[in-house]
Amino acid sequence: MIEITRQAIDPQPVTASVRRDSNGAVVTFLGVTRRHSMGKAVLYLEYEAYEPMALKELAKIGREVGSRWGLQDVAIVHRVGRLEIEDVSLVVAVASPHRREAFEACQYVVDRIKETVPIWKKEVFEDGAVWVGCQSHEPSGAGARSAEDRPVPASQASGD
Amino acid sequence: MIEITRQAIDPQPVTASVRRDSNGAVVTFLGVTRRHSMGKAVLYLEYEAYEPMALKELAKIGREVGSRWGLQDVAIVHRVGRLEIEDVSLVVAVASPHRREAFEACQYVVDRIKETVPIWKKEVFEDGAVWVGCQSHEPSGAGARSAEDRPVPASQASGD
Amino acid sequence: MKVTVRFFALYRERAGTARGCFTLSPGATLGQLVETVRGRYPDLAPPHVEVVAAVNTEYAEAGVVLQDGDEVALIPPVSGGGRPGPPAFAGRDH
Amino acid sequence: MKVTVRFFALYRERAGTARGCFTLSPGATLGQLVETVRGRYPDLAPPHVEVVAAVNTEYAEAGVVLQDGDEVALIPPVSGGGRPGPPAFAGRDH
Repeated sequence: MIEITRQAIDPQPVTASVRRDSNGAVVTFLGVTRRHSMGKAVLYLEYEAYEPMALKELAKIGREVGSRWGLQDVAIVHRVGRLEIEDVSLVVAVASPHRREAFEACQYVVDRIKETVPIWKKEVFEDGAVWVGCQSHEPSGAGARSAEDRPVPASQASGD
Repeated sequence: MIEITRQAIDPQPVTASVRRDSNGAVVTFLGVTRRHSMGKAVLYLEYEAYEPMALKELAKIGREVGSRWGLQDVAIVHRVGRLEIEDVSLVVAVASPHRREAFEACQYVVDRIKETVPIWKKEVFEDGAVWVGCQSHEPSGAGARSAEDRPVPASQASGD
Repeated sequence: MKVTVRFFALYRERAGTARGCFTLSPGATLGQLVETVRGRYPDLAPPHVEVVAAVNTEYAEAGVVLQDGDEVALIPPVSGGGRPGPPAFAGRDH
Repeated sequence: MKVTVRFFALYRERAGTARGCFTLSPGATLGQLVETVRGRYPDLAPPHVEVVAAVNTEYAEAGVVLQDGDEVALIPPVSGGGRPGPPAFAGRDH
């Protein structure tokens, strides 16, 4: 199960989709919108995806798990659109015969999503909004190259 | 939420119990009864607990997570009694502001449960039954000391 | 003085009972009780295997002196080899 | 030949549009297109910032020669610094 949805995500069927009688361990990750980011109260978030490409990149990550751990039971559902505080933006479930691989692979998938998948997050505050990871308002100058427009995980405030 | 139960475990409220608006990451582990163990088909399992002590040991593990990661949001529910194939024996949920700590702490809790908590598992096969970890039917002799009665995780076939 | 001994899992099956009552001399230690129990149930565990025990739901060392009414549980292997160790890390102060 | 350029997130806001149509000479590369786009939308990214792009939903290098009808997406930072790398491990054979 690899999906991008505009609806609220119910984690239960995501987890259920990776269960098999040969899998003794199931690890499920929820990325959740936090109330505060950068010390400020978040009003809401907007997630935006380049959907056909994001689905392809998510499928690639699933295949990476297959080649690294030999695991096939990986499910990923990412929500886009407007999310309120405490909404679930991401569910990743990985099942395996033994627990160590399930933990490793689940963490790998979440890390990798934040590296390669074209999904972006905008945090909206009382006094403005910011695309997370794009410090475009920082001053230019010495050292600015590494900070300005420096990519940061799209879901930094939701489970980084 | 720290519980030992004879009923089927619904993971959803376990996960829900650790969610807070400051937690961006929730990691949930399910230990599930596998159909095969030691190459043989499992008919069913019996979990047995020294319940008051097991609850105390589970609470200690929760406190260990507090002292190591500063996290308070840990939930553990372990089922005992007779379990069928694909039944969930253990649910551990850990939430934290950022994902790395949630993964680390959840894995730590599961590992630690299998080290210290007095809960035992009997696997019942067509041709007999075995307390997992107690190879009491292995022959004595050279090298037997390390194998005989060697402790092994109680939930080896369910998510080791 | 009297103490209750509880047997679980493998030990329960080998002892053929879930609990027993043992009368001890004042000052008897957990180690002495365990030897007495093993004497009564010689099949409980092979001679070279240490039997881990808890007193009143806490893991305890052999040298602990028992009190009248104590509940001693014999803990078959849960994992990893013998008595459970301390947490595998040094606690922080926060 | 014509290609479609799609803008997302920060780039969409800076460009003031979600997509544009660009006419290129035959043989034009992705790198040449990106320079053309940056010329039309100078605020898209600071001069020293590399703009990552995908052609027909695959990350692509600047040297790739574009075809008529290609869809080029400009990908604002997702994470980690510039173009996404390969998997951080060597694949196994199983």
